Amino acid sequence: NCERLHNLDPYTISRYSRQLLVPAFGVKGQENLLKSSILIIGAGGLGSPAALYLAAAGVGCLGLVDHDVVELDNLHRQVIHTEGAVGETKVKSAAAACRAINSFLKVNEHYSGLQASNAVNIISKYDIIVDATDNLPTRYLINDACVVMGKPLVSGAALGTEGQLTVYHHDDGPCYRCIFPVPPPPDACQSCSDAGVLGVVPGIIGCLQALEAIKLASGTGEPLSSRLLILDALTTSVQKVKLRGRNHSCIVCGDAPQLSRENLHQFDYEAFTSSLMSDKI
Amino acid sequence: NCERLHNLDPYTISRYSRQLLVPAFGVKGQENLLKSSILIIGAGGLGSPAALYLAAAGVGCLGLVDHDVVELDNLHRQVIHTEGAVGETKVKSAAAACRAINSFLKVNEHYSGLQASNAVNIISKYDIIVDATDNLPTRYLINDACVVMGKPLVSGAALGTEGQLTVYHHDDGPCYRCIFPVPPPPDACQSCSDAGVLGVVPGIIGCLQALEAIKLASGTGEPLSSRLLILDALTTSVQKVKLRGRNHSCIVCGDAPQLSRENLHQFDYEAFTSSLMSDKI
Amino acid sequence: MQLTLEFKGGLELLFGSVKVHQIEVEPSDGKDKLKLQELLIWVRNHLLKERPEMFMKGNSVRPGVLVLINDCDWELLGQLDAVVDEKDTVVFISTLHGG
Amino acid sequence: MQLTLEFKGGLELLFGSVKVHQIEVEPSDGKDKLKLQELLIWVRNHLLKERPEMFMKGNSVRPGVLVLINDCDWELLGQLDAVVDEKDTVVFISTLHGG
Ligand SMILES: [Zn+2]
Ligand SMILES: [Zn+2]
Repeated sequence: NCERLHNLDPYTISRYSRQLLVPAFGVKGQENLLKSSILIIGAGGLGSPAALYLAAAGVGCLGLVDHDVVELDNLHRQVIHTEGAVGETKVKSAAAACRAINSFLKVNEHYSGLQASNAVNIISKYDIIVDATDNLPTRYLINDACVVMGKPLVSGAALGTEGQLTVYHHDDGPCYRCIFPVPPPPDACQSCSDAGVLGVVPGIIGCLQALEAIKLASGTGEPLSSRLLILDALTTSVQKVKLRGRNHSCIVCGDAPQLSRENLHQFDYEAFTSSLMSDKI
Repeated sequence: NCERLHNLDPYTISRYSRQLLVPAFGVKGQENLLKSSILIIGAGGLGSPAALYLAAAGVGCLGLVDHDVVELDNLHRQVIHTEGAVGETKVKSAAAACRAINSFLKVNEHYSGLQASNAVNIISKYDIIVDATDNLPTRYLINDACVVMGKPLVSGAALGTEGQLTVYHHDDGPCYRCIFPVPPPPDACQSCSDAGVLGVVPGIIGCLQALEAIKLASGTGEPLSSRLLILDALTTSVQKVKLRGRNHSCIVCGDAPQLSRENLHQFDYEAFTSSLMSDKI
Repeated sequence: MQLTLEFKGGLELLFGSVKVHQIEVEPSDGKDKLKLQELLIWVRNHLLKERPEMFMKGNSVRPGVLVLINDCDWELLGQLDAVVDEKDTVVFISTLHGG
Repeated sequence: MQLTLEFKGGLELLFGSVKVHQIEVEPSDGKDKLKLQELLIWVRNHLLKERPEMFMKGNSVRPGVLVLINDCDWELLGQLDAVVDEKDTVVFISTLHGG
């Protein structure tokens, strides 16, 4: 009689066979991934490829957060949504696409969007958080909620022909506030709605976010902690730079933090950044 | 009365407004893209994201070539196909997904796959060719057909946790044969079927192929000619290296070429590479 | 001293939409190295085309701008006291938050 | 002479699955530069663990392997006659064709 060397049934082995063959990933990586839960905040330009690739790779549970509906001018970059989904909520449209790719996946649909009042509660339910949002106050909120709940944060951003990627609050690396303790002036903040974005740029960054989340969830490779990846699509140049470490006087991840899971809901993120939690004007 | 400054109707302007706003792309870039025709050879790991992003971005005509059917072990990386498409041809499944994203797109379905006998004819119909295949003889065939027909070739590859990207035969840059005049020994050729691939790696490379094709088609930025991009997903490192120029004694793009559109169909690509035009064994 | 300066993440709009600038700058006191403090003033006086408040605040860069010297965060190198040398590359990049 | 050698695209399997090697090698004739010809022999004798025919053919690399010296194709630098210097990086990478 054969010893049972792993917990994968024959269907699962067959389905994921091509990545089980990758030595650095293997059976252990797939087992870890199947047990993991990942939250994607934002089902737009970054969230579309992130959700598709995480669903396909075989994560156990995928959470999707967004409060918007699909609009025609999203379709040039938000490839998880079809023309037929225009007018539908992004979460419903994206969840259906993920289930069509992988019926074994558990998908949680969070229609309310993320606010200071619900962030800690939603984020507490997942192992890894993917920031695929489009505005500054939500980025600070997600960062703070991840820090107070002890979750690694895969952060991606795209605008015009440029993209950025890093992993915050992992392995004693910095959080978003360590790097940007003071928000930029609101005039300096361009969103995709007012400055535009070449659709495939969030495609590349969203795929890279899925990669970082898969590495974190499966225990494979080196996540991009304390490093920032910078993409210039016009020249197809990718620069990886070394970031500062954790700031011991950071108000959220420092040694004497002012923000906690108890008081985070009282922080006024829109006032702090002088901008709204939506890129709609 | 208003002067007509461009040929985009209000629906098109609205649909692509977010990328019309990108200064380096703009109305001219979108107009060029809408007039362009792009052929994707291979509707698998690389072809899935390439097709989704090219369809969404608004190319005029997309050709899809593949002779395989969707299988369960494709789904971890070939995110254009759903569980319901298992058993269907990849071309039909991918074409349906592209049309659902963009009903204005013309999609040509080439079910026969690419062989020496039909390559010149198929490739002649498109402006830009994307090599998203999985085997060595087809890569030489695509290269040769692109050179004899004067088409730029966006070449991507992925295996294990690594990926590679370049643009061949563009702007006096090298072709595939300039770099690799002699094929590797067949034992050195690992395919995704026998060596495996982390699903999101072809996702990243396929998106980058869509980016290069969009840049070529729209006249935006600098295509990756005479440069090779190398991705190491385990460390999220991307290296861009300078390649040699066109080899004047290359048998296909050199000054006295031996291969031409007339005799290419006689070249035995499987014998030349000692491997088959399919990664199935 | 020859330096390469790059402006990214939208900052290039303040510099005539040019992302990469090859510059020649001499340290004022005849030394062979240049402090970032001094480089910032040189950039403001010689390269910056518009809206200086979108690039600088006080004697440093505005919040939301990262400064990278040879692929390394300037915080690790002394910030305004960090020094650059012949052929170094300094990148000024604004954080993005679009998606 | 200190060099960084990297093996990619599957070639690392011939080198104990280690991708990055920091090596110390002295040019045989006491010069301060090393020809790639000499480096290849050193690699074969000191680092290569198995199947030498998957790495070399004759006195060069096998077909399908690119050699990159400081991010540049060795064809542009003289191929076997290209020279490396202190702290240079040489990458050996096999072309991939999976998708
Ligand atoms: Zn912090
Ligand atoms: Zn050639």
